[in-house]
Amino acid sequence: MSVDVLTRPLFSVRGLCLSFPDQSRKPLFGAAPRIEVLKGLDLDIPEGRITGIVGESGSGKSTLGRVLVRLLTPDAGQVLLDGKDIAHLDEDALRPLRRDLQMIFQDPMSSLNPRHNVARIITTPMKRYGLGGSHADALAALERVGLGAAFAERYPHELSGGQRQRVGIARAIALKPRFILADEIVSGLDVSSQAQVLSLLKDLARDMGLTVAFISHDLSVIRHLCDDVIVLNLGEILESGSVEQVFDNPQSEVTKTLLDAIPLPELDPDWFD
Amino acid sequence: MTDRPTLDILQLTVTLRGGRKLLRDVSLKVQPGEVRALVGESGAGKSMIGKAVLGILPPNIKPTEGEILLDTHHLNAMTPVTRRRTVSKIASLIPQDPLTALNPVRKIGPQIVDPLIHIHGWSRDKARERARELLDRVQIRNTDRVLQSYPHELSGGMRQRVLIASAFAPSPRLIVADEPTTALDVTVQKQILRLIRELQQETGTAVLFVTHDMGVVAKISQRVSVLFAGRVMEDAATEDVFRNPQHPYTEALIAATPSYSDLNRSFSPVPPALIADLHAKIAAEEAAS
Amino acid sequence: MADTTLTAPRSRNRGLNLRFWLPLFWVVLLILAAVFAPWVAPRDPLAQDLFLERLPPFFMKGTEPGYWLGTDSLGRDVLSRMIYGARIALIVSFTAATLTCIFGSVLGLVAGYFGGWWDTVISRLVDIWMSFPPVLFAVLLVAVMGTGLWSVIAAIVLIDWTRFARVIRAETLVQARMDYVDSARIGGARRISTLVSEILPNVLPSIIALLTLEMGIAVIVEAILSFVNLSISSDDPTWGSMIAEGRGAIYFAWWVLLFPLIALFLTVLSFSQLGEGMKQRFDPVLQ
Amino acid sequence: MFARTLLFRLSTALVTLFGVAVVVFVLVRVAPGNPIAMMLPPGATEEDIARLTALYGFDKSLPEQFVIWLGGVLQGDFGTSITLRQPVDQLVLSRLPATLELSVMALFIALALGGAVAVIGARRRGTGTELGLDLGSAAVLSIPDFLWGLLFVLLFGVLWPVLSISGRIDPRIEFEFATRFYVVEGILRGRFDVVGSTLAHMLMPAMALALPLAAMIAQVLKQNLKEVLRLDYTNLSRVHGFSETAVILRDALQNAALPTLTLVGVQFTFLIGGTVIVERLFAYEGLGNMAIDAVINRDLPLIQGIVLVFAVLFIAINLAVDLSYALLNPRLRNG
Repeated sequence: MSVDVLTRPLFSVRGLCLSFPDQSRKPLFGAAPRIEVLKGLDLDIPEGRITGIVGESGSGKSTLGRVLVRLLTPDAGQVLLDGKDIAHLDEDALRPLRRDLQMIFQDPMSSLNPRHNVARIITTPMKRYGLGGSHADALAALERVGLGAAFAERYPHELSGGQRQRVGIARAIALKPRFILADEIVSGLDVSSQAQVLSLLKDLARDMGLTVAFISHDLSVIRHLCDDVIVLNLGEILESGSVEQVFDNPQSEVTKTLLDAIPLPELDPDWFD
Repeated sequence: MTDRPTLDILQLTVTLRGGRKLLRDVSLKVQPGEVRALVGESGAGKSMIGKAVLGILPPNIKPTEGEILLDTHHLNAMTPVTRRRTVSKIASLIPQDPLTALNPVRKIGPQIVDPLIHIHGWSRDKARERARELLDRVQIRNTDRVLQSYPHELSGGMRQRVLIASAFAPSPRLIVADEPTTALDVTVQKQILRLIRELQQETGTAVLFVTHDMGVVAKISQRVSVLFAGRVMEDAATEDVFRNPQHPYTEALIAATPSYSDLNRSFSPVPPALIADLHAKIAAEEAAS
Repeated sequence: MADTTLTAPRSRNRGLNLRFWLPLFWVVLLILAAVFAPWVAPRDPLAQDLFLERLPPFFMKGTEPGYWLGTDSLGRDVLSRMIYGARIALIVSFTAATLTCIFGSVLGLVAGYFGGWWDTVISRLVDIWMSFPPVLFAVLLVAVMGTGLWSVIAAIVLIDWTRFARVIRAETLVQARMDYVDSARIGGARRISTLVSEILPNVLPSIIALLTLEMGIAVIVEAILSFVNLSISSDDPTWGSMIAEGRGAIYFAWWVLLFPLIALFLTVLSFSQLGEGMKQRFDPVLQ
Repeated sequence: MFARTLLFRLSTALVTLFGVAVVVFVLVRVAPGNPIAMMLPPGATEEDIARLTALYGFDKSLPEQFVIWLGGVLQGDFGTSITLRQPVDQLVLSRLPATLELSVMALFIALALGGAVAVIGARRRGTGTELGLDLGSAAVLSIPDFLWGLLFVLLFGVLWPVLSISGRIDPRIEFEFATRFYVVEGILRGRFDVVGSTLAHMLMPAMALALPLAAMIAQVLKQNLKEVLRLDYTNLSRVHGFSETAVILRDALQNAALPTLTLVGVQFTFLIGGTVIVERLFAYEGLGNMAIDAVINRDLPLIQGIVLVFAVLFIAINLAVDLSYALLNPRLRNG
């Protein structure tokens, strides 16, 4: 494959705006005032690479992610997938596309149906898209995320946090998608399982040629996992580029402050100064 | 510094109803003016230690063996009432989640001032004066307005500042900080850590700092206890732990903490074989005893 | 690879679950009594015998053999009337509760999941319905429709659907906000199939608990209607009509009130506990 | 924000009330049987019936009747009772105080009993005491007021006759009431024999009504208390040296009571609904007892009036609960 093919954008986002109504300031009659969450974003998600989207709480990073997989509809702007605008497609038109745009959620307990067992969680979407969905398919998907056959009959509450997140990954990759959105997928995990889940995701992305958007508040994790990074702050893009560029030579003050604020696991008597 | 530690925990065992031991033979000291970090993953029992000291364990968890010496007081030998009074005069708490650590239906002012009046016997004026002074010290502008506010009117970072001010207000000898920055953004976390360190250094208060983050341990503490499954794996000066960790689990924990500055070393999971070994060793010990 | 061991062992609750078995025992006993009433009942429940009126139950003096629980003011056998009364009680309770459950749960699911106008209309209807005192509403409905078994059942359905609609709507709202619903959307599910195959299994435990609760309530409503003489008909032996009669003759024959009252207590208590017990026994999440 | 909530609630309350009026109006009109024919002696002629039908306005079309009735209601005219031949509003007002006094007494009993059990359960959480209280309240909760009433009639009226099982006051007491609020008036005028007799008559029906609500309050409030008692602000109070009981009463109770309040509002309307049958059971001269007579006698104007009064009462209670929730919760109070 040539370099051109590799860096072709899967997503091109242009002028993306999104706001939510502020119910706490709604007048008696008429519409509530709106809070702008995304303020006219332009960005590309290159195909076959892992793009980190980073920012503090309130930066709009999760909202942006949910627009990409069209769980949310933007107020204005374009979301071009392979050059086709999907920003305002309705649910019926989106359904065939959804197979390619999968998502792994932050809270694996809430994102796995507590009353379905693991096999059913994995195979239900497969059957919907005619990609098999037999018990053997479930076992194969589990195998890919390093879980044994015994897990197929388990219910989510019988698993540990890291195992639940693996099931979430298995469900997503079972559809052989082109794109996976990973929304803060390790923020609820201990460091030991965090490293495992991240390296699993990295391996799968490489083996399957996936495009990944990895949303996180943790710059250290981004640095290790991602090829490119987009730094968001208050609904605007501060900077973007390859991780080397952004980490070694940050352009914006906010990025520098963010980097400085991370307590690294090393001795540094001057850190507070 | 004197030789007598502010807090001296000896062979503490804490048991869940039904007999499961959540802490086993935990010993550690916190010297005056020292920050002692307690680090471990979820389920390691790190929060239990602080709760056992302060006497706020859930009703189904009880300290069953060992001693807790707070200053000169043998806490486990006291009646609940004297224990409560003793602890409240010497120690205070900076809790984890600023969103649930302030009573939502009461104003900030009384929440800082009431304990000073009721427990420490201060006059209302003196208590108010102290509250203002401390809020000022934690860089809250508009002190009077904040004292008149309800918790929901403040941001998470502001609430954590209020809680720090409240913890330091009665000039305690020991502060238990229970993951005080886990719920905060990194930039706010740094400000809060800085405040705790500054106030601690100014007042010479001993701090028991509970955290899961080796990065935070490196920045804030002088000594550290590494916990695994309710046991102390390593107890050493923070400097030594990061230069030359003695226990393989400590080493693995440091290695598992992502660090953007050192791409070669970090991002390696705690080896499963190590965890299995540790569990096997613990099980063997249990069987032997 | 680590973290692939089965951490939580599958521990099924093997202990004897009294909250499940005791109520089940009573309900099965009732069903057997109702089905085999003609063979089990010692007397004809309608046979009057003025020479044997107000006989006390077996443990007192002055009883007549064979009339275990005594007789009422018309000399009818209390035990036989109770056994036949179980028939009507159970028919009303199963039919009315099932219909109420289906009707109310569907409305609750639709209001909670689809929201919008569906929710506005259904919630407003619930508000209006709940502004009526339920007993008065029931009495009024039966008065309008005329007495009889189907009127009683219809009255119960028309009144108590709000209980299901209200609770299931609230539960559905909670479930609809969970990530697994978004996850189903990501997996290409249609809205209706998300509702049926993702949300419904999570609301089902509440529906079942409400259903068994409603069975108990239906028995009570029937008894209340009998008590004000507006139920099936005054001749048929029902627990409610026995209670009404017992209340009237309370100073002369208190047992006519006591025994059906005990039956009602046990039945209502059993049905309400059965739901909880079933939840603990069959819900995968609680095992 | 507060004014906005108030206005919004008021407007929905009016819509609900209108809905109730429509439903009850339609319901009583489709009832079979001619109420006019029922009230006349058997020998009445067709002409007599027609005359009386016109007098009560039953000869007009349904929408016309509805408009006339609603117009009257808005001016305070609820029509005339067919069986009792008195204005409906007077009849309703003469019975309402009895029902209100009974309901409020039951509410107080439920709050006191349920609150005490909840606090004790929370204080002794994790012990056998809590388990016992849980099982007890689950059992009490599942038994409805009707059965409690019957049980009390049997126990304290017959087998151990310590309380009167019918009426509102001992008929031998001589006292000219200015209002129908016997308890309130008795207290105000210092006639404690009146108060005592009325309360003694109210005790059993009130207990029957109160027990299920008390059990529900005990369960829900205890659950809320336990959740609050896990939060860090109660831990802070403990570290500050307050005793567990002080923490419950000082910190936890108000926060736990807020979510309980909404439930108590809805349940209180159920309790008032329960007075209909419980009053019947104890031959207590309240609104509900009259309502059942009205239905049995097909007294359409009276039924309509009573149902409407109950609806207004229920809606007002829900409104009051919503507003006091907003007042007690600092998040909703300002603005």
